[in-house]
Amino acid sequence: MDGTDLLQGTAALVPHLTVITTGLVILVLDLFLTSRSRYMNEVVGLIGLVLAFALALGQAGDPRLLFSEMAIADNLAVFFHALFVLIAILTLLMSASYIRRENIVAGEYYALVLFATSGFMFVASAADLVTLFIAIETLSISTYILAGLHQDEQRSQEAAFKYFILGAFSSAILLYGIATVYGAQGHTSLVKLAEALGENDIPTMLIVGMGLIIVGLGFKVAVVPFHMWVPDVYDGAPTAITAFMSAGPKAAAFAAFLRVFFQGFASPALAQNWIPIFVVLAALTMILGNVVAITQESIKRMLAYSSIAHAGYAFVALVTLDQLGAASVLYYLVAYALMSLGAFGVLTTVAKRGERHYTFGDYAGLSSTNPLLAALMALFMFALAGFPPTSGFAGKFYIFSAAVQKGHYVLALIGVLTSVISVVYYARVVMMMYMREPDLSSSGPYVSATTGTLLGVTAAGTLFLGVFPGSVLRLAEYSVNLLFAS
Amino acid sequence: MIPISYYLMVSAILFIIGAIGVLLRRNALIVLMSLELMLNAVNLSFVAYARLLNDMGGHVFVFLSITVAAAEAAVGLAIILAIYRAKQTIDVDHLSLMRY
Amino acid sequence: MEAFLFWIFAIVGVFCGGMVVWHRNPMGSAIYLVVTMLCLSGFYALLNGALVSVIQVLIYAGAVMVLMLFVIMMLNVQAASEEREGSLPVWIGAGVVGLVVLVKFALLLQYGKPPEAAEEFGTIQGVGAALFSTYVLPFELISVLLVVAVIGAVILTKRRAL
Amino acid sequence: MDVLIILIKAGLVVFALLNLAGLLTWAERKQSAIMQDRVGPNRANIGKLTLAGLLHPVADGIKMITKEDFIPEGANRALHTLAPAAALFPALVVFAVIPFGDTLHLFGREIPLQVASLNVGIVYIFAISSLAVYGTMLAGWASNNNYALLGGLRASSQMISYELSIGLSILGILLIYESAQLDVIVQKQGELLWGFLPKWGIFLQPLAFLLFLGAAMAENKRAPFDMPEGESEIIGYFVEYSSMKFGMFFLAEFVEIIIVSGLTVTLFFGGWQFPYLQATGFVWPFGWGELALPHLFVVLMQVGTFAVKVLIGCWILLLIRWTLPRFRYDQIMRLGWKVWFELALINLLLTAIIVLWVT
Repeated sequence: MDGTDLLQGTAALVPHLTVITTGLVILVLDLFLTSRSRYMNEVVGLIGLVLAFALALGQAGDPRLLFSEMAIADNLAVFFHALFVLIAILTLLMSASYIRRENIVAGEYYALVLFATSGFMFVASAADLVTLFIAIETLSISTYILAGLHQDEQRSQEAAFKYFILGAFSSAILLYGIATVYGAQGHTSLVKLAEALGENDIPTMLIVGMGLIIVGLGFKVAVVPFHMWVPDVYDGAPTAITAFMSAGPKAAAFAAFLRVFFQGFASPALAQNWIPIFVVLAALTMILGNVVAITQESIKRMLAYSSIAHAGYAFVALVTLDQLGAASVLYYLVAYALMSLGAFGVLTTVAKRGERHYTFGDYAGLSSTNPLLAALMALFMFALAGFPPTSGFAGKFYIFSAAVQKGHYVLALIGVLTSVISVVYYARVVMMMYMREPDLSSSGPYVSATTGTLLGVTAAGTLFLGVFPGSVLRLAEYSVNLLFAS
Repeated sequence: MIPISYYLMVSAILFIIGAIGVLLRRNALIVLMSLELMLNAVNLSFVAYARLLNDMGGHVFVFLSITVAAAEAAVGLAIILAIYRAKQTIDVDHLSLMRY
Repeated sequence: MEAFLFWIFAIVGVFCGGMVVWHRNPMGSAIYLVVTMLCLSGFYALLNGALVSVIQVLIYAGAVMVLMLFVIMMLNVQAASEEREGSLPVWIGAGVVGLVVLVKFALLLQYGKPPEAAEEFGTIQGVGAALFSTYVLPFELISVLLVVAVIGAVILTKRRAL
Repeated sequence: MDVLIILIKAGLVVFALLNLAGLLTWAERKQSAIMQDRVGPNRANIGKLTLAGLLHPVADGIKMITKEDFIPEGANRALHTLAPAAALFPALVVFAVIPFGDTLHLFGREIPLQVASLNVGIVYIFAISSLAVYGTMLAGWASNNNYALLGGLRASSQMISYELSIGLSILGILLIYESAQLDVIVQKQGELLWGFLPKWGIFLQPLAFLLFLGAAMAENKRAPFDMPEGESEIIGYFVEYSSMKFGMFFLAEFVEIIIVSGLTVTLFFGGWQFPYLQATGFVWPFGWGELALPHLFVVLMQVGTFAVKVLIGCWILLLIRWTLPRFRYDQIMRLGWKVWFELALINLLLTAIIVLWVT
């Protein structure tokens, strides 16, 4: 590895570095800000992220291996980078008024969001299990801290603790899996793994390692039965961070799944070992997530279970191991990120200061106190339930058709049935908002300009993706092309 | 010469012990220590495999994973301290959210 | 000699590892964990990993566990719980499950004796060359992780003026 | 046979360390007496024989062993007993990698005058000395005494803080001599700079020397850094110890003085190198000729040089201890984190740049 390699590698990682640098700048800048100039945090963060977005798009092109095959720059990475930066931008918009209201330290908060984002980006561009592990750890540790940042709330600290224990537990399992794969193969490169496993016999230890990796990553995606941390953590964390967690780390974990299983362990001999496992996991996740969500009294917890269920839908696409499946995962991640951030955005405004108002009752009569907000919430609920013409419908449509094409009829059937079940609890929110009388003793929710922007963008995105699904799907298909080139 | 399998067996035993500790213990500090035990066990695997393969990569992974473990320990202890200040207990059962 | 040391380390290490999980008092657990880590360091030395062996002592025993002891002392939690946490059947059940997994794993393991170690295997030079050429990206990436950990440790424990 | 030689060397080193530590207790009392215009210890005797108080360490030893070994109520017996051993052990084993002479050729064998030549020598020293903190922490915790606990916390946070500066200041040495093996480092210090100046660490890394010495004294917990257990005013972590357990803490402190001195000499003052003395004899600079010496004589001279340097180092440490007033605790921590640490970092950075530029 000589100087030019180093320079080329660094050039390909410029989007990541931009995000990291922005985080560091905010960290230092925050020390010099007074309470009146505090908005500079958001401004600097947005500038950095928009720059990173542009730079990330500029990386599109032929796949290149960087840093002695530790990282890869290809279109899949570009797609994910754009998604992650978008999620970070939306999170920033949501947080701007939120953290001021909840009295959360601003500089560190934004810096951690940005560092976590850089972790997501490194996951997407990892070409080696080691890079993947370090990147996952970076994003995990950032999110543990973010979950505990609401220092006036004990629940926040407890959420951080629970997240930390189970996250670290899963990291240890993931690392053990990586060690076993290393022992069986003699290296940890995902690229070489794919080549080496073409024809040869599969060593048993490799399958053991693969199983451990599934468990480790399964915790991060929160598929059933590795989901038990999600409800409590999502419930206790600051709402803006819950939104971030439901979109970012989840998408990053799916990026890891794509990299490891569609790129590394994709050979047919190996795939026949993991596809059945994935089928079972996906089915369990969809059933449990949707059924338990019905029983929830808090909308925040309901959305937590809904996020588990949606991970299940995306998981269905992973069992196909073909281009349409991979592309529909990407599409679904974008769609879900927008819906989820939008829904949580509404939650932050209705929750009011101190974050106490999460029950269904708090949404009674929202249509009369704030009709626009109610309409947006209804849109997000319909999108999450999968009604046309929203992105939720298109996403599920692609996923289930990909599953049917590969002969997974049962899985598709379970998906459709559970989607029908899910209408029950999403519709309950809408009914609350439109059918009940408001509690007039308290003032209506206050929507700040930044939160308004966020809601507008996410709603527009949800509708756009639903009406013109082809646009993003084509991009997604283009991005995953190379995984199936051979 | 001891076969590498023996080392891997010790590593697996320690890993399982650590996992049992994480799942069954209720004292937050001991849970954290069990986590460290698990990471240590993985490191032993890495070193054993590195010796088997005659490859320095394994040692580098140990390096990185030790750093990760140190970072995790620092953050974990900070969270435990914060919880202790608020509730005067580190018993996992006394935390309202903590029902596995 | 190697076999003798291996069995010493293995027995002491596994026993102390078990005590970490079994001991009632966090302080006791911590001391047992330190001993386990020293045993692992011994294993690394047996496996020609001179540098990792010393680093294991330096970072784990010398820094991480010291931090842990420090927190235990600061909280000064005396022998926390009087009765054993969790019921005995649960522990036995977990033990049996663990044992079954271990036996399965043992049957799969078929790695024999290691080859002769290469010239610079495990030395500072060997590890350093790998760390700063092939693995330079993960190594740099770790720095982000450390910054995050520092921020977290500071921000989570800081008492704020309300 | 090889094992036997190593055991003999290790035995000799431990023997020398423990005896020197005993002697140092006497030297410290005499030194303080001289500085304070007193007579110092002079009473212990066998008949008329007092040996200028040299019998006091012996008497102290007898006293320690015969005193009641007391464990306070409610203390953790096992850890209370473990703590002094945990304090003394690292101090004794650090010396294993310090070379006290060049290779000795005897009866056709090559005997390196060093217990163990480790490839990771310096890292080994970091590792072992980082274990020293367990002794203080355990002693403070296991005594079931709030003052001891606070003392233990003070001591351990001080030790942790200064450990960083020690490590960083030594890294400069590592960069310059391009090895972590202490025998190689000493070997390279025998080379000459500009033809006449020995390449000792102090000439190449003067700042690192000061930082190392200061931080090492703080590690050692003696005045001016004796906040953890300032004998006269502040109750420290081993307040609940008596008898030989106390003696072990006391001994560890004095062994650590020798360690600090030995490390300073090895890293910064050329170890066993006598200026211009090569393996064959003296080679004077500026082409002033040579003076051949027999091998055994050269080796003896090297070992003697090392011993003298270490003794001078110990003496200087004693002088410092009796000269400087004590820091306040917040001053110690501020100095450690806000001055020492930064200076060490800057030193390392500058060294790295210069080394890169020169090569």
